Amino acid sequence: MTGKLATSAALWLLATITAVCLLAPWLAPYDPSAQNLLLGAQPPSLQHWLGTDSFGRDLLSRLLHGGRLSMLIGLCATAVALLLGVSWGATAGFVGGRTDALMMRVVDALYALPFVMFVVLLMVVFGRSLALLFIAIGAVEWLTMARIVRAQVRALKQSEFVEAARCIGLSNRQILWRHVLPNCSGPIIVYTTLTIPSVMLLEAFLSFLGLGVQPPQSSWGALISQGVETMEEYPWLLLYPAAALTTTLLCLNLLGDQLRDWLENSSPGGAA
Amino acid sequence: MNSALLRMIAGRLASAALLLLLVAAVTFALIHAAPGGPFASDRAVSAEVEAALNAQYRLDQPLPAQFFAYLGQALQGNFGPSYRYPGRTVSELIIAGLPATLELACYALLLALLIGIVAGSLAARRPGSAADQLSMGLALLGICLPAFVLGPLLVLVFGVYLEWLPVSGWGELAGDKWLPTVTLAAGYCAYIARLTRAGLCQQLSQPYIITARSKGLSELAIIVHHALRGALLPVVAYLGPACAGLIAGSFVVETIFQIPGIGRFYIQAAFNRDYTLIMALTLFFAALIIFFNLLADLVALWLDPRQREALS
Amino acid sequence: MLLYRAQRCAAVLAIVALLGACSPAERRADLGSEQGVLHWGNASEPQSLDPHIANGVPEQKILSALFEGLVGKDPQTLAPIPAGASHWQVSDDGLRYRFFLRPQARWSNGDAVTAEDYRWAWWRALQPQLGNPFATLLFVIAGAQQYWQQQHGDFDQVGIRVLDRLTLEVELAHPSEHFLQLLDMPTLYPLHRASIERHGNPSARASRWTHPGNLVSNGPFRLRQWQINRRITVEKNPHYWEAQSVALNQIVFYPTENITTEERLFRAGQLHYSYDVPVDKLRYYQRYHPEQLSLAPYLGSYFYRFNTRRPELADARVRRALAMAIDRQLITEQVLRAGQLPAFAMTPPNTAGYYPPATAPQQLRFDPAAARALLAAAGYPNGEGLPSLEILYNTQEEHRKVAVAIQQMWKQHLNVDATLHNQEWKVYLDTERRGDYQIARASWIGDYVDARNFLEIWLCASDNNRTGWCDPEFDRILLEALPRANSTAQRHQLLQQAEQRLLDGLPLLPIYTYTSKHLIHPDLRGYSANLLNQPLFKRLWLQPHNELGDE
Amino acid sequence: MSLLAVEKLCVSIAGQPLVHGISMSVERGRCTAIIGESGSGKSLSLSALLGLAPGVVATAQRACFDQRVELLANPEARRALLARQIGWVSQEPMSALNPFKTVAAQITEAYRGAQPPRQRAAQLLAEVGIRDPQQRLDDYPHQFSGGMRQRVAIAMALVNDPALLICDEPTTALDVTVQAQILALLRQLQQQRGLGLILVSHDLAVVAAVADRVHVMRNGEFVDSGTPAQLFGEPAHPYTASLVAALPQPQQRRTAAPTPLLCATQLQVWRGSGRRARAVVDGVTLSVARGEIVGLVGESGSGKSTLGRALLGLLPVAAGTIQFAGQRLEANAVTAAQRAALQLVFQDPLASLNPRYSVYQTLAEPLQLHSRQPQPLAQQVRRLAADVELPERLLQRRPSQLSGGQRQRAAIARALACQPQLLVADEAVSALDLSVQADILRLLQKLVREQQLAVLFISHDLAVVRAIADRVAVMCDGQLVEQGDTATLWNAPRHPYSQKLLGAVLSVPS
Repeated sequence: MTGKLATSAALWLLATITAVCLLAPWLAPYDPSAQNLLLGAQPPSLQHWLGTDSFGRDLLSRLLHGGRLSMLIGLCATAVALLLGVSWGATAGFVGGRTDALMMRVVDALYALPFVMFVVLLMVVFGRSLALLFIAIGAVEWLTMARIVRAQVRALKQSEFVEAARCIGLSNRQILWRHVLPNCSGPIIVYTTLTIPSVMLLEAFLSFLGLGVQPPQSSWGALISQGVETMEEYPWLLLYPAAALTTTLLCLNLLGDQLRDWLENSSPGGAA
Repeated sequence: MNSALLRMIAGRLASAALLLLLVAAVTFALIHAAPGGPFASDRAVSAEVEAALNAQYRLDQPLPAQFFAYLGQALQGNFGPSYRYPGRTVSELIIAGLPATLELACYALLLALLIGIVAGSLAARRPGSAADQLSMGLALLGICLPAFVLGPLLVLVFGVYLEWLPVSGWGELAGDKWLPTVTLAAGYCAYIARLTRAGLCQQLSQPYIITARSKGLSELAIIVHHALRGALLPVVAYLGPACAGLIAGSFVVETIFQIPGIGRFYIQAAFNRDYTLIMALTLFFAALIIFFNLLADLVALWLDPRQREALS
Repeated sequence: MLLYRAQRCAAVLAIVALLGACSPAERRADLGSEQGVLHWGNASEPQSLDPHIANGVPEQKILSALFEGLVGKDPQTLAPIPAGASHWQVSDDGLRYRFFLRPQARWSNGDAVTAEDYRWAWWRALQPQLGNPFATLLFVIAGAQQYWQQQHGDFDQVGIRVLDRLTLEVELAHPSEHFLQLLDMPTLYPLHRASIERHGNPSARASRWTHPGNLVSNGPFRLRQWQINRRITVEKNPHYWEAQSVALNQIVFYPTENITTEERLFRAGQLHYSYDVPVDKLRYYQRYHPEQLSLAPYLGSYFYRFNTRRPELADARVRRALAMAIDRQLITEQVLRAGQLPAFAMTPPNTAGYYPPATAPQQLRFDPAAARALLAAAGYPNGEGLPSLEILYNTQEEHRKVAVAIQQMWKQHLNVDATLHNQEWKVYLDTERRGDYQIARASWIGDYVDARNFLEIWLCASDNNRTGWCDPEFDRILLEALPRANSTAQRHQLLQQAEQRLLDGLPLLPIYTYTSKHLIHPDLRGYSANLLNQPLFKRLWLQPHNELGDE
Repeated sequence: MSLLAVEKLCVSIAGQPLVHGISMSVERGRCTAIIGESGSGKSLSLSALLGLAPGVVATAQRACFDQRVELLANPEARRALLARQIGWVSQEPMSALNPFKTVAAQITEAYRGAQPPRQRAAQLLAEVGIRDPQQRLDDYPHQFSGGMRQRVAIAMALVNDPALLICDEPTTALDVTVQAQILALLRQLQQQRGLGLILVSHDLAVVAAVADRVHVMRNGEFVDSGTPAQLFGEPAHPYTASLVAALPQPQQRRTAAPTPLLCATQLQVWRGSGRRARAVVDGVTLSVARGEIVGLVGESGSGKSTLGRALLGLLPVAAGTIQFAGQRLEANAVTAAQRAALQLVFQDPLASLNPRYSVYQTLAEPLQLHSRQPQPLAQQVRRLAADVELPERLLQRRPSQLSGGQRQRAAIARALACQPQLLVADEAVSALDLSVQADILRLLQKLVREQQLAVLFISHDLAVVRAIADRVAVMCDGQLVEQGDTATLWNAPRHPYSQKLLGAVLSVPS
């Protein structure tokens, strides 16, 4: 009962956050980079609902614009991970045999690479480029996706309905597209839902280290990192971005979990 | 059985060597592609000085020659002098930073395991109960509250407002290990709690639990003696890769709390273009990840007799 | 079962370990005050304690505690005071200096400090393999530059002569008022030859002679402990000639990189002195603890470089328009807030008595209307047609703040769009050096108190110029006229002429003059702020405040 | 004096009543059995009585053990009883043992006696018929075969010399020969120790072989009770009668076409790779003709399924040849016509249907691929459904919304859509309840008759094979040890393995 309530609350909250962030250019009450040096940092008030930073910029506007970027990065990097992971995993799992062994060896090997360090290095060295950020993050996240898809595909490949499909004479490609991949969609969707928050987290992590998005652009990670600097004097500059990030991650994770439970319980092969 | 185990370990070590070579090559390429050298500074360095320095550190040789020379030295355990800190070898710097990082990681891991397993078990005992919902809610929050948010918040509350604990350092002031440990542990604790709960729920639905119940064992005994072992397998599998995360996490935590560990070194080294230090640290972390993955697999083997069977 | 037990054991161990570390909070600074241990915030881990390699301010602080040059500086006035040399003579032409060393001066291992130690150290300073960034400071000495550039390999041709064990004579290339100031800089400190040669080639960078136990120094303190990234401890040197008047028993230097953390440490009573103060904390200290806050002018200029090779910035009117469209007052008062002075010229005012041209503030005044007119005259009425400008700065909060403010002012007053581009330090240096920028943030901190130090970077051939601006007349004044000046007044006049030419050409956008900001514990006595932000550790002492006074 | 007396036991889960007031009793040295189809509540009532299933609420007027202990009123006392007085053997030997602990540790975990635990464990293992018990004490469950595991589970239940042993489908997952051994063991224990035994099963033959008293359960109620002879000999209740009637009965023989449709000679199939590779099918020669059902029997692991798939060209053959309709069949070069003509029906109908496809989509897919008929697709699908007696209203449903029998009909219809000539039915009725099983068998026979199909019927259930097959082949360790006419083979098996196999078959006295 409470689970259902929490899920629908999460769904609504997430939809709201996403909507207001995406509509930031129209909804934001102020220009996010318009300063008012004389005003300086002000606690939340009627004019500035979430207060202002030390340049007198409206935090709410910055939060909305920052969220837009955070979500954009989350979605794009997840798309990269999804594309790479699904095609790699499906190929390995479906072809099987030596190809599979080789492809999964590669994944295992990449798993053991200190990717976060590479990303840090990459960001230090080549900085600034948003596209690079997507690729770097996507490259880290696709491995798990590939493993999950491959395991699913392998299991499904052994399943009797795939054997039946082979038996009625479908080609491999038809089997893959009609019977195997659609039945992997559950785990893929679930994992995608769970990848978005972890990607956003990674972006925020990089921005926190000063390696993510660059000013005047701003993401939630960057806002948090700036908020940390002055958290004693202007706690709202830390608390609101932190709350925004955490709430969004919470909603996404909650939805992912719920989706997974739901799929597991309704999947025919599951515990009946 | 033993020979199979040895074979497996040997195979893993062989692929580890290959992997480390790859890591070395990629890192080397990356850092040398980076603009700005180790000796660049705000005040222009005269051409004579730069040439002299480059000659001293063999930076005037072609890159492949540098790479192989480095590999040759590294194989003999010599990771070279630090460019940034002349008079220090890279090994010296790593050894200086290692205790703090390892200590932090160990404490965080222990704390995470302790709280995670207990909370997960409590939650799994009665799925859907208030205890379950509370601990799983907290776990979810823990996952969503990254270290760089949690850390400053803890500092704000316990260090600044309440003044209970020191806000930075490691082993400098009484109690300064608490906040970094908790900050680093929180996320892992949350994951472990969830994995333990899921694993336990899955194990508790197995028929052998009914068998155990039919022996008249108490529920606690069933969880501890029967279900937990199987339930911990996913946790162990998680811990291998988690160590990689622990290292990444230590970057942030060491930065927030000004801990003199190697995570902080790494970022400084990248900024300073301390080539040798970056190389050594990357290789070191890669080796650490490989080692922990192997360790996790060995622990899983120890826990699960079926896997042992499959191995031989 | 076994597993379960192991878990329990681990759990108990973990808790014991963590709890064991927990006892009532202590205030390190108070304890230090009683024991004469100074806890000093020192920004970052020193690269090295080799005076010929270290080039940062934090290193300089530690070295000034460990070593002593021939001549020191008064901590308040920066006037030369006797140090390694008890007295000295200057020839009438100002070219020959004769230094008389203190007979009682000793190295920390008890050896006597001799004139040869200075000569050998300066020889070492001129070895290119060391990569000494400050070797150029020695070029005032006759023949040093030629030796450095390897025009001759004979060090005897350099104007440094040991007359006897305790007498050193130095011959300068041309008269230099600031020569005595240089003697207090690490590059000119004496070195203990035997202990350095014991650790290998004296001109190798990777020598271990600076490690604790190896380092032999002649200053009021000696190195006791060096924990990487944690602390460096120096203790009173019993062999120091003035040891009885050194009050501090120890100084502990902390490489606390994050200034927010440093401020918290200070507030928690862990430090006597902070390297810096976060801007957002200034108001708090000004209001509640003004006695702990030290704000003082600092010999440094903060400015932007214009890349004059770029067509859109080649026109001096555009540069001037940009310079007149920023409200420096607003930046210093609202963004920086630490008493920085708006700057209208390159050289900070009152640099050893020198003031920039008096017309400068008027020339570069904040005047949006005039700025717009200049821009229109250059062919960009209302900013139209001017390509978007990019401000390059190295990734740091304070630079970002200033850049953001300036970006906004240009937009508002000139309708000029500017974007911000931050790069990590080394990348930024590389970009700037290659001239691959339009406008770049820059600063110059004086090595010694002399205006020439600020102006010479704008010479055509200077590696530090980087703007493509080149004025032969400016070069002529600095290189030819200035060395021939025979009075301070004449010298200042020439410098003003040069600076005026610089301001006419305007390859730079002066923004403000630095202040040094520190938090100072009430127990720390004998400290006085100065232009070079250089403490004299042997004159500091700690006086535990009254037990009742504690809050 | 009854060891366990239960009166009006009601069980509900989440407020939904599932068992409605059943009463039973068991005496020392006697066996009471509960029989019923899946979902009738037979296992549930016992596990609820013993408190083994969490979340289940059980109430009873009386549930008294040994005249003293009220089981439901006092959970603590019940737990103490479980340790000492009541032994319990579960349905699934594969998963009823903890895979992470040695068998000795599991057996003696709840041991309260005075002997050294390892000695006790060895003694029990010997008693349940495990050879070299001393050596096997430290083995893990996965190192035992299914039957051996069930013996270990029984040993575990016996550790404290209980007075009552409750067995929930103890032989369902086992091969017939093993089943016979386990049942013999149970009978022997019951007699030697004077155990009270409660047996839950769906298998009439098993119950008939062991029980002294039988309760027939349906929808949470006992509908009929009596001795096995009474119940199965002259069933009074219509439900009991229908159960008995659904038992597979030998059918009259069909006449097969003279020339075989499919003919395999000296077939060899390898499974696994590298060092683990082994011949799963080794030198099999077999033929099937149109209009004929050939039964293939053997115990699990004997290679039946592999042979079936190899015959369909789904697995590569290492040696030997397959001739289908006069043409050579090669696994890596199966023509479209051959592919359509060779079809497979699986054991688990749920797993063999794509969970995302409706019945209509499942049937339409092969039709689109193979059908050359002019009628619209929908019409063809409807006719196919009619052929397998699947109501048209079910066409839009997904597999999860169908019953087991309906799913199997859909699966057969899919195979028929290709208009096959040979159908391999791999344990096609093994997962179905008795009544449904009878229906599907009838359907298969009808199809063979009407469409002149050739069917290879693979099963471990000898009674079913006997009922449906015209000829039977017996498979053991990858080889066909004997084949021949069903009746002949049944009456006079020649090979020792066939004799052993057929000797282990239980039958219901009629």
